[in-house]
Amino acid sequence: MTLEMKKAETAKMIEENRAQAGIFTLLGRTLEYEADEAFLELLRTTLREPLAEAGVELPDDLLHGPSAEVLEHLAVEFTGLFVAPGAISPYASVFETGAMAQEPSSRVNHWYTEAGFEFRRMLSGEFPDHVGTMLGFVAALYSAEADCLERGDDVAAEETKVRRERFLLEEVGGWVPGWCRIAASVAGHPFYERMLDLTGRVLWEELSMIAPPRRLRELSDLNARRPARLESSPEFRKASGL
Amino acid sequence: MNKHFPVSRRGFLKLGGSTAAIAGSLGATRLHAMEQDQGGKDFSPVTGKERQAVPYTCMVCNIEDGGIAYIEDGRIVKLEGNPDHPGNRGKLCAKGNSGFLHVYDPDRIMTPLLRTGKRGESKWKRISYDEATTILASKLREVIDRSIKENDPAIRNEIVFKWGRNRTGGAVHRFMHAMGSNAMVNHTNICESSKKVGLEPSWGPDIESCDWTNTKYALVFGANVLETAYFHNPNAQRLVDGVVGNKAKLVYFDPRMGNTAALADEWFAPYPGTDGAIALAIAQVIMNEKLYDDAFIRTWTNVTPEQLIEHLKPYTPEFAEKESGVPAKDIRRIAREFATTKPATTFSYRGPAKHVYGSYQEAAIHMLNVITGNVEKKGGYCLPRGMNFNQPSPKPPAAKVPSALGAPPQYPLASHAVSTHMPYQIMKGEEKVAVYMTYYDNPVYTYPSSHVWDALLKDEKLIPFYCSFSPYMSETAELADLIIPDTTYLERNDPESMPSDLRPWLGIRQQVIKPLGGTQEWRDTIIQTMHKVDPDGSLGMKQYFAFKNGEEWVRAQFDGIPGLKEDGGYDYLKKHGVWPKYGSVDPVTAKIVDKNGEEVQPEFGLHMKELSAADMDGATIADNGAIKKGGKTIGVRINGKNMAGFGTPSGKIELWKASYVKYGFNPLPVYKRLASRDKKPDELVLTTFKVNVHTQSRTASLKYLAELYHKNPAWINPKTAAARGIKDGDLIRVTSSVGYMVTRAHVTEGIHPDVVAISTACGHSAYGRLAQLKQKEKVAEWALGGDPDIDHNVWWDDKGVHPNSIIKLAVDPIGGSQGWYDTVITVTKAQAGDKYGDVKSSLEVSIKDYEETLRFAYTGDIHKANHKEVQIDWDHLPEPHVGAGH
Amino acid sequence: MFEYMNFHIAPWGWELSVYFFLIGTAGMAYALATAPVMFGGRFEALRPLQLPGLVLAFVIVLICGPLLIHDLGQPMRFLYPILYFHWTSPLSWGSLFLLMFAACVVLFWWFDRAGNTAPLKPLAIIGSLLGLSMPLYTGNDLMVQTTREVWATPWIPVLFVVLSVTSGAAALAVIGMIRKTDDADASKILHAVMLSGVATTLFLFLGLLLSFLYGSEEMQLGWHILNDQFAMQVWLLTLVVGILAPLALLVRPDIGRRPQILAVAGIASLIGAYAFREVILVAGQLPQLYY
Amino acid sequence: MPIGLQAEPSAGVAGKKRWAMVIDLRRCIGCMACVAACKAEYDVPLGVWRTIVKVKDTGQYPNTKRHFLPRLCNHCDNPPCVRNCPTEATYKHEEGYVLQRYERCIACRTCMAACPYNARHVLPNSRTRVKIGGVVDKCTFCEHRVSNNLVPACVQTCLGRSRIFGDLNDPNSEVHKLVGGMPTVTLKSEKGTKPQVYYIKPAQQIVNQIYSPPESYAAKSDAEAFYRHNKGRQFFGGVL
Repeated sequence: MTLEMKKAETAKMIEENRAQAGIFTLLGRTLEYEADEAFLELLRTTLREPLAEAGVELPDDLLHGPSAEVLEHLAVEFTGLFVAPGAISPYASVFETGAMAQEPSSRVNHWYTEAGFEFRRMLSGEFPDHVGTMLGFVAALYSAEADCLERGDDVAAEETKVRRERFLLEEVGGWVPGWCRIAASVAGHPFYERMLDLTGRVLWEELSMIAPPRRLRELSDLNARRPARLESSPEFRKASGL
Repeated sequence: MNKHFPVSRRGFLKLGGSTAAIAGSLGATRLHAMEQDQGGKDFSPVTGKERQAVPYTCMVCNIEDGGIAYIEDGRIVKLEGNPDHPGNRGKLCAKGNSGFLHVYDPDRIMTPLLRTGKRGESKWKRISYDEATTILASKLREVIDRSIKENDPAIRNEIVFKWGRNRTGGAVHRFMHAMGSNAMVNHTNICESSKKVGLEPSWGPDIESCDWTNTKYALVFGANVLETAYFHNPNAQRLVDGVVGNKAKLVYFDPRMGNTAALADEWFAPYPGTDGAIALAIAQVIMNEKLYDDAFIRTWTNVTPEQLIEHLKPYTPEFAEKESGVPAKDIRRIAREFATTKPATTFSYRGPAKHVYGSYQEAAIHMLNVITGNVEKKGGYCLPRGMNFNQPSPKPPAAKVPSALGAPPQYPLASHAVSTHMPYQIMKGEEKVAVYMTYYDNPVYTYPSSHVWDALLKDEKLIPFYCSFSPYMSETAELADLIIPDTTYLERNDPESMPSDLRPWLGIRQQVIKPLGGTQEWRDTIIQTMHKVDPDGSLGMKQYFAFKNGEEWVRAQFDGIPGLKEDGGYDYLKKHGVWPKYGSVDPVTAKIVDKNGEEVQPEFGLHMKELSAADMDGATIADNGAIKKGGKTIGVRINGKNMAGFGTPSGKIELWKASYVKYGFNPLPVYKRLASRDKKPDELVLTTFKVNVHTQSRTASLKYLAELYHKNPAWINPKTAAARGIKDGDLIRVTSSVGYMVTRAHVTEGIHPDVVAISTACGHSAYGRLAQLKQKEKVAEWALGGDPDIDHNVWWDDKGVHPNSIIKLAVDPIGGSQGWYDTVITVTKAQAGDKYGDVKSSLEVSIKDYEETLRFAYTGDIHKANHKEVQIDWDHLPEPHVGAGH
Repeated sequence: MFEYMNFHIAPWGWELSVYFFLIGTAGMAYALATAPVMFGGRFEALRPLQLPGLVLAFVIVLICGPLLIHDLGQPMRFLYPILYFHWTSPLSWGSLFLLMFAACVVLFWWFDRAGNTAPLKPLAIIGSLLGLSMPLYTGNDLMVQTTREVWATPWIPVLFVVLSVTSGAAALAVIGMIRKTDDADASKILHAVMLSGVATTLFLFLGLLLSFLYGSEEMQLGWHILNDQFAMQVWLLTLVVGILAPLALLVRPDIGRRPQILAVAGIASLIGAYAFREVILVAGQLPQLYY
Repeated sequence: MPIGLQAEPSAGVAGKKRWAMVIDLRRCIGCMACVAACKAEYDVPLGVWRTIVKVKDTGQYPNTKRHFLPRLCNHCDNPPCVRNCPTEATYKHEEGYVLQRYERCIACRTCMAACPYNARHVLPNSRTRVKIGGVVDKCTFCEHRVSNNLVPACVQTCLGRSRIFGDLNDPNSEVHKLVGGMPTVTLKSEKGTKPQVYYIKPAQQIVNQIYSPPESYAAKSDAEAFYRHNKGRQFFGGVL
């Protein structure tokens, strides 16, 4: 491979990583917080067409309504869907254990600290294992990879890539696509319904690229899982009194 | 053979043989078996690792037991009683054991919510605590500004704070007084206020503390001590110790057979609202048969035995039998037993008190202890012991203008107010509300005719702004404009003391874990709010909230407690949970013992404690012996001794209550026949009850408790049911004047034939998925974010039907208690089209009930007719004025 | 508080009664199928049923393995009873025997096909003994539950063996009729086996009836529950269909030996053998369900 | 030694421990604290119980009575469940506990069939915290606590001090004194199990009453709901 080719290849990879980072940032941002003025503006302008191409037709009221009203409306939908009691909890811990802030939450947080990030909440009631934050982490890893490539640090880039793929497979793949499906089915507003649907599709696409077919089938089963399956734990032995 | 001790080996053996047989009866040795420890440590059953232990004070119910929370990886996994706690002695009840489930429940409200749709439409927008307190502060500031502008301090009473459970150690009062509002509405009149008003004028405190352990005879009226009542856990432990350990006799009166009836030696089911008649008849027998304690009555009360004998004349056991259905011969026998068995005590709770005229019934029961001289004796009927803690200085002065909200002036004796009247006062335009705040309160579920509260809170004209501090979406919180969630009780700071033992204690509620997910305890919210109401301190309010956070506030409070500092102060409490440490709980006897195994005795005879010279300095002695200082009675002089006496104006027990007669009520305990006693033959009396595994409304979401008790069919006697063609489990319609409910019949031998009893523990229409069994209905919506255990293993399919909205408002004109057990109903088989869970009630009828119940108040027309025997100037009763007595 | 707040499931369900029934049938089918090899002589008449018998046994083993494994809460650990063999547990022995029995079935068929006759006789003997041990151990499974009085009787293994004997013969009779390999001598043998089996079952049924009625409180409660919830299984399926009907059909040898009659009697007795096991399994568990 | 056990019966054997519980029925007030404490201690899922208190009302108004009977594994000295286990997953400990090795259990439920006390259950796979499921579970006498010199969780929280725990072989222990000095009964001792949970002292008739199937609609409808819920689930024995 010539140097030129390699350079072109790298440039392509950088571009791709940046694009992926952009998508995941968008998805993470959508799920993590209510839309604000700036985000709405982006949706109406820059993001409108690409989103439409990705299958997300933005609803009319979002595109044309007075922005204060639209934002208020979206905030209410967001709260009803993800925050208020009885909502679809966006936390891995709740999904896995039924309780907030349990072990999965610490586990996910560990991923962040290992990669050099620190979780800081903006509002109360937020935990590191929020779907949006986790997608944001994927985005951050993509852009970190791009940065490494730009620096020419292939080793670090590879490390980041491995971390991202492992994170996706171990922490995200097993539940987020299924969660997106159910959340989309009860979303009151078409914007969230479509964005959740998009998130599910993007993730699945991503997972199909990095997971071998067998693992993918497993993930597919996991996402359909009900009831939650227990894996045997190494603590089995102790618990039996020996 | 040893010449000094000429006993043969044979002789030794013989001695050994005979002593072996009697070894048990030779008595104790200092050597004790190495028994297992009762608690104080905990280990994970899975990993075997020791768990971190943090003491706290429970608040699942109001008894405030001491506990230890066990933490694994920063998460609370288990709760246990604090073994150093003299009240609950290391044990928690089922509710206390399950309380940790509140903390991580995904149905908990974790961020302030601002309403966006119509009230009750469940449309919310999440906001930050900062935004939320800004909104609240601006609403409060509007009222304060208006008050300043119009120069009318009364306007500040439009800031209203209502609580159902206020364990803040005075923080609510500090908050409200700082803003100049007196509009604080409690919940006591749905709880036990007439008991308090029966007791307070009699001897000072609002409750008795029975020495169950050492008693020989316990006469209990309508207080299901072993399941609920006040001090469920501590009292139940001691009652069992008394009945089983000390062979005390337990006689129990309750129209329904609860677990206390199960342990009782004798259970009687009186007609609801007739406990007073029984108590008066018992008193009559004791007095007539000269079984009373003459010296005690003459020395320590403001009546003479002769006066009592005269007063009690009409209350013969035969009369009591006619009223209550309890046989006269049993009443006579019990009277004799009670008077001659020493020590003895009574205990009473909601059974007698929660009726119109419940205060009389309570006073009658109290009198039994007085005439038999069992007051403040070991094994008797004692004064409650608690510890005081003040708010840290500087303290805001009390607000200037009294508020009549929930404390109408027609009830001057109701020292614990009449909160049930609040919605009607507002609806009738008598009182105005600008900002309404609630704390641990769920009246839409817990109040009589609860639909009235629903109507009130939905009306934005009557309640322009409503802020709830609930961490759970209760039936009431659903109607709020703004929810600023408090933390659960395991993540907050409070000082605590409760008379749950005869040795006073002080406890701490502390943040066992940091408030989950950055939520904040209510104290923090209040500090922030007040800093925004008065940002520059110009209103003079900010100074009272110069704390960094809730913990600092509470620390300042503890710093003011004498004696605590020497033992290590706040940090001591953080480490041990309770102060002082009297000793340790003996695992075999449960007595609190010192290092040598001797019991640490509580102090008895508090009323006879002599006053010190310092106390007497500047005191004057009135004609009746009352020792007065600064306008208050601090003791009483008897036989030349200055003693502490009782908390009454005369320093003695006032069986004859001047305060009662002032408003035309009988100064001595009497029995007043209730309307429910005169029901038609086909009618029944509806009573409600709590169960041992649930509180009023907050525990239906705890899975362990919901599994144990999740539905509340109506208890009905087999004879009563048969007469109506009702079989066990039939769908029935229970109709009162307010409305009807459709539930199922629980045909049981454990209830009076004229009574139907429905538990208030079940039938939520809010409070998370489990309380409503939502996870069974809308799987898709509720499946995610659920405990897999709850999502898949909930096997019951009945959440019960709540009875409160068909219960009629009717309050005791003296103590202000809601007459929970005065509602007359009819019970029929369900009609065509009736569905299980149907409830219908009428707002109009409830408003009429309010008007009707006011007629019983001392200002009403029924009052005089019911008190013909009272000799006063009926034309010149005191004018009602707001704030009198409250 | 109401009187009950907790409930229990009955630990063993239909999977077990189906298994008991099938594996018993398989054991005896094997014994009959290999009888010509084992005894020769007049059992040679059964030779045409050898292959169907083996196939039946094999198919049943193929069904029973997964059925048993599915019934476990930890199916992946199905080999544990052998790995952690506990000699006082009939289940451990049963698992071992089941495996060995399956091996015998396969090996017998294999050697027979390969024309290697030398190992056939020992395999026939061992396999038949193992086959017999199938109903025996399933019966023991119940019998050793000493705290369940309905089960804790040595009659149970005997009953199960007798039921299996009938079932094995009945299954072969049905197959024989379908495949029209009817042979008067074979029918004679099957008839004799079935008749004696069903007749013994009748006596055992009556004996069990007596021990239910005259037994301990638990036995009587078991009987009460059976009559309450399982009356059809007890009276119709077990007694009428499973015992009396075949007995009536078989009692006269001249009629009973007709292949069709034999097959009908066989089907009836198979139904009865299943129902009887289910009845026993249920009756043994339910009296203590609310304990 | 009864065959098939891993440890010999230790009741009354000098030099050995024999943990036992005495339940003083006069002191049981049916508060259910033990049930909640046990569920919390082990994250016991809904629908199964390691310990429970049975309630029964008897008599006719106004002479109605209510009886409680706390129930848990009897930690038999001669446990029928242990002998039958095909994998030795359930075993008898030297000090008398009957314990379960989850890593060995295949959930064949033979032990459940063997236990005359219904003290065993299959753990559902859906649980909150502890990742052990699909195996048979039972009361362990809180072995992890007792070996750390603590009483079991149910004893710890027992309001009436109805549950008393200790070493039966220690002549100075409370349980030894109670078993020796009070009239006690054990449940179904005629089954030869040598149960080590002693009761002070229920009338036989009450014990029988408590064992009887639910009679009231309230309980029967719960039973129906329970069996309806379990229908079609694995391990459901097909009742109702």
